[in-house]
Amino acid sequence: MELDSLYQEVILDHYRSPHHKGLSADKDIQVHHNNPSCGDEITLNLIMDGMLVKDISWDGVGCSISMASASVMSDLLIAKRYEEATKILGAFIELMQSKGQSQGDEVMLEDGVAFAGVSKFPARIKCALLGWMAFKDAATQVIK
Amino acid sequence: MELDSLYQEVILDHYRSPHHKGLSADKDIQVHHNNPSCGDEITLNLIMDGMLVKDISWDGVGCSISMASASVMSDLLIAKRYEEATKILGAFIELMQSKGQSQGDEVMLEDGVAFAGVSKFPARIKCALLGWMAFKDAATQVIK
Amino acid sequence: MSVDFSRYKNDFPILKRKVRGGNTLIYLDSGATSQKPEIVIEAEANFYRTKNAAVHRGAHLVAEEASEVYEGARENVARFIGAKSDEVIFTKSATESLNLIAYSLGNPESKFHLNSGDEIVVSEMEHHANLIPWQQLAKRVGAKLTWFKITDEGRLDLSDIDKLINKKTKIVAITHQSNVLGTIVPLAQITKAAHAVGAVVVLDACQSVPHFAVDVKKLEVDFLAFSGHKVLGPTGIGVLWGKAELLDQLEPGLFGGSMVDSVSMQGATWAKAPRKFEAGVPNMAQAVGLSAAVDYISEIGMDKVAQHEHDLTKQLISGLQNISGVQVIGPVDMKDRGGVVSFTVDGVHPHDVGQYLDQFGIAVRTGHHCAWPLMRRLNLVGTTRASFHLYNDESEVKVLLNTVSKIKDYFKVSK
Amino acid sequence: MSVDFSRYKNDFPILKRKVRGGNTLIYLDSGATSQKPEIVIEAEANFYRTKNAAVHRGAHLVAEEASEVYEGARENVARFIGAKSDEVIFTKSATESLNLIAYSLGNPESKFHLNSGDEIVVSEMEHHANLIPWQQLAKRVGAKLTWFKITDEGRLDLSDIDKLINKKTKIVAITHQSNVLGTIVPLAQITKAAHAVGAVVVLDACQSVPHFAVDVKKLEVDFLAFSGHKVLGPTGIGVLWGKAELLDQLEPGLFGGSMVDSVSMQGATWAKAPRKFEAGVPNMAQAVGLSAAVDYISEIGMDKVAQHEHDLTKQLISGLQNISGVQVIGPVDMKDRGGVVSFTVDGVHPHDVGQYLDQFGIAVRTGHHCAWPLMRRLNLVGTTRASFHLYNDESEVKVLLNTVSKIKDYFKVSK
Ligand SMILES: Cc1ncc(COP(=O)(O)O)c(C=O)c1O
Ligand SMILES: Cc1ncc(COP(=O)(O)O)c(C=O)c1O
Repeated sequence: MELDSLYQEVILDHYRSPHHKGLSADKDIQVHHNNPSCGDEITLNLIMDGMLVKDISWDGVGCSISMASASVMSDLLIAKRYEEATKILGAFIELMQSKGQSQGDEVMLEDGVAFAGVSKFPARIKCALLGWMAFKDAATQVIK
Repeated sequence: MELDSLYQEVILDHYRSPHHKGLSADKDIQVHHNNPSCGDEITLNLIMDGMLVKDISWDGVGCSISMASASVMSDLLIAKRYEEATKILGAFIELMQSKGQSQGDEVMLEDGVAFAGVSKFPARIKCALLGWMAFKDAATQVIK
Repeated sequence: MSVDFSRYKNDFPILKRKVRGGNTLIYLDSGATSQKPEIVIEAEANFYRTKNAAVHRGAHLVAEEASEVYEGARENVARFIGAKSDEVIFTKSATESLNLIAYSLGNPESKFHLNSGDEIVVSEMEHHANLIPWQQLAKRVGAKLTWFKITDEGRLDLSDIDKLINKKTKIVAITHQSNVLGTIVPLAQITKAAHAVGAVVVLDACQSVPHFAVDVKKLEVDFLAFSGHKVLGPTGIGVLWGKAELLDQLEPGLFGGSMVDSVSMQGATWAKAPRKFEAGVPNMAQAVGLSAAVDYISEIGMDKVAQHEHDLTKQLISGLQNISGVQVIGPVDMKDRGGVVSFTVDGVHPHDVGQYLDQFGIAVRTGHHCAWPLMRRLNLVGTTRASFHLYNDESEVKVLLNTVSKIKDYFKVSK
Repeated sequence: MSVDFSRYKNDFPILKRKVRGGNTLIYLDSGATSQKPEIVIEAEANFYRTKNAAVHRGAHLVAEEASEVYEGARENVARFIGAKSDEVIFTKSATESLNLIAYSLGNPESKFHLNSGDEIVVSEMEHHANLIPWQQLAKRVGAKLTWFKITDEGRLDLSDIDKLINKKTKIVAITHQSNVLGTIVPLAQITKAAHAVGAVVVLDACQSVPHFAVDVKKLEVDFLAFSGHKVLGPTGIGVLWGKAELLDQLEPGLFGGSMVDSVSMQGATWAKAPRKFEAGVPNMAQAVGLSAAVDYISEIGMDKVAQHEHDLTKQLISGLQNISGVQVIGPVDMKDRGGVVSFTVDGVHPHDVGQYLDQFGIAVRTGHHCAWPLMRRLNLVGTTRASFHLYNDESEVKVLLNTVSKIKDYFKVSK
């Protein structure tokens, strides 16, 4: 059924056992983002080493999509150069806006392609983007 | 045409040559009433002699209906006892609310029956009542 | 026995539509907004087709007719809540109604108004619309906001009412029925305490007026607000009702045309209520639509509507209690309880619960329901909420229960 | 030559109806409210029939679709006035728009706000909706209200602009086109002077947006307000547009659900604009109706609408000038002048003029047109006003002129 395209096995796995959840003791910056219409919240710690994303850790409450997406985001962006991370972020946003027309670039997005189905559920796109936007906000603040 | 039932000859006569228009020097009370939706205004001086309506004079700006009605009202109520004036007022209000179903009591209302047609034009009823309501307000204040 | 409600469903065009998965819509989100019968839709449309003109202003026939139906709508809505016509003010929504009254009560030119040091009492289960305007008013005038707590079963905790409502209290603003828990508040005790100290009671009747008979004379509140869109009426229309003596003492909160007695460049004076509170060309078509809605529901009978929703609520609550891992949030006994049922599913976020139900055509609401402080109090991130109106039926409740029972399996959450 | 407008008339169901004396309605009161094409009526009705649900809140398909069409309406209306989507706030009316912005600018928590001693500039020809909110704001914060005078021809008198708009000026609130005189104001001079002293310009565009192309980027104003019901749209919907940078700095004026970032019992923080300014379940069906109206009129083309109304106005003014005892109130040359024509008939009160016209099916407005200070300035008790929209035509103007020419005879007023 249609719903299975939203709740891919990969997503539910990340939801039940999220990666990089639990805030690190050290951090360059901490940001807090939320989604007032559904109450989802995320706190994200970022450590940069120059232009290298050294560590991301996060904590939060939210639906499976938002939590799994934060988990996948951390996996993908840790140890990437800022420029590369930005590219991946861009690709993920593009996937979200594809209205079900894109499969996503598996080489670049890895587990992230599991979120392709979200793009057919407009109300869930902001869930999938919550963690990513927190990262973007944090990184921009550290870099500038 | 329908309009002729509103603009009776009697009304237009009173409009062109209003009676008791021009404020008296003496007064027991002066009231000012207006009709904010169309801007009509009336100022009315009342002199009572005990329970006798001794004099009414007024000034104002407004449409033919409101001015003619104030003129007829003064004619009718001056020299009446308060109780009688109240009865006439009641009869006039009843005529206004009759939705074209009443001719009015010519013995009691005299020229006032010319306003019978107003009751078919809901937006004009408040015009016809402006002077009468000013009298009612003034008299109530003097009496109590 | 109660009336057969099945025939009413046909009156609501949207309930025939197909949604996700090819399913026919099962609309269980009337707490957010109700659906509209065709007769209401047509009343609004026909106003535009035959009587549209600016009310209270024109010198022409159509304007007269527009004024007649607009004022007729006011009389009709007044009758519906047991009020006098001049006490009914049309706004755009309950939210606007509550904000307007807060502005009026905060205006130092109002004969009855708040001063620094005065207190405003609300409750922990208020909708944001009956909380934030009072927070803001308190801030503006330097008043203090205090609140009733709630018990663990989701009832209003009246144990400290004597402390809460005291000589400093000027306003008690309270919901008639919680939009999350379904709790109906014990109003008589509150109005008695409030009036004993000279405070006014503002009732948020958003979740009561659409679902059971409300008579403002019997309630002994001073102001009451509700939205048209939840009572089978159009969007863009709300009601603020207030006691005539009080409306008389208040400055308006919205300023413009048609609400004045006279105007100069230096200042203005006001017309009498309700005109004083209705600045501008009003939402005429929506008032006419609301009037048709009130006719429609009155024809059926509010008591029957209440009974019908009561039966469905009972069926839903007892069904949910039989599903393992499902918690009903709010009172489970049916006394003083309306047709709004919140629940959680262990291990599955409400948003995911709602999404799952949606796949089967079931429309519910999830999240904090604009009652964030209540969620914090209950230690919840949100709930899934099913809420009824007269067009719902037993079979829909059965489909809901059956679908809820499969959620944990779908999300592979251990029992 | 210009387009043939006759075919549009058919789109407006009300224009087929018969009124007093068995006459077909000649609707010349669009300055008060415009009529609505069937396509707008149906857009609103079909929203209820197929997509009605609370926007931004539901976890279900219908709520998603409702959000989509509501936000689509915002984009569409934004495009219509050359604005960014996030700068368009839906209100219930221009009156609400103007009051809201006055509340926001008066809130000491707004980064840009009025202080005691600041000045607000309006004009003598403002509609009450763009006058009283500023009087009230001035009173609340202890600011001073000053105003542009008007010339005897009914133009804005800019001779003292340098004194009026000075370093203390924080707000200049002005009408784009007078709803009584038809005068279009020289905006560029005003915005230049206002911005030079750091003041914001609030434009009352009620009589401009419905009648000629308005592009907020070109106007260089900071806020703009208009009503849906005058631009062929539904009642119960208005627009407040504001520059993003400014909206960002302002506190909202209406508080409740869907406009928050987070809420506790103690206080709340706000979402971003436009959400911040739209508390509560919005007037969704009306936004959708307005969007349809904007599509309808854009399809015809605002420039063509303006040209059509210009032609009718010219015909009417020169016709009135040829009737003895009839005075046109307002500019008689067509430069910077819109399709609103006020006039008086010697010896006949405007109310009686309007009543006479009504007998022949002609709907006009009479009285002070919610611009009482302007009437005082002009030494008039009121005027009779004919105002156009795209559905009017030459033959209607002829009937009006012919009927006006007989009024003095009917009321037996000497020449
Ligand atoms: C110039 C002007 N400003 C403001 C308004 C107020 O608009 P509304 O009554 O739709 O709020 C009007 C119309 O009545 C108007 O013509
Ligand atoms: C209890 C309660 N109060 C207030 C509101 C606000 O109503 P509206 O959004 O229609 O203004 C609602 C509904 O959203 C509600 O359920």
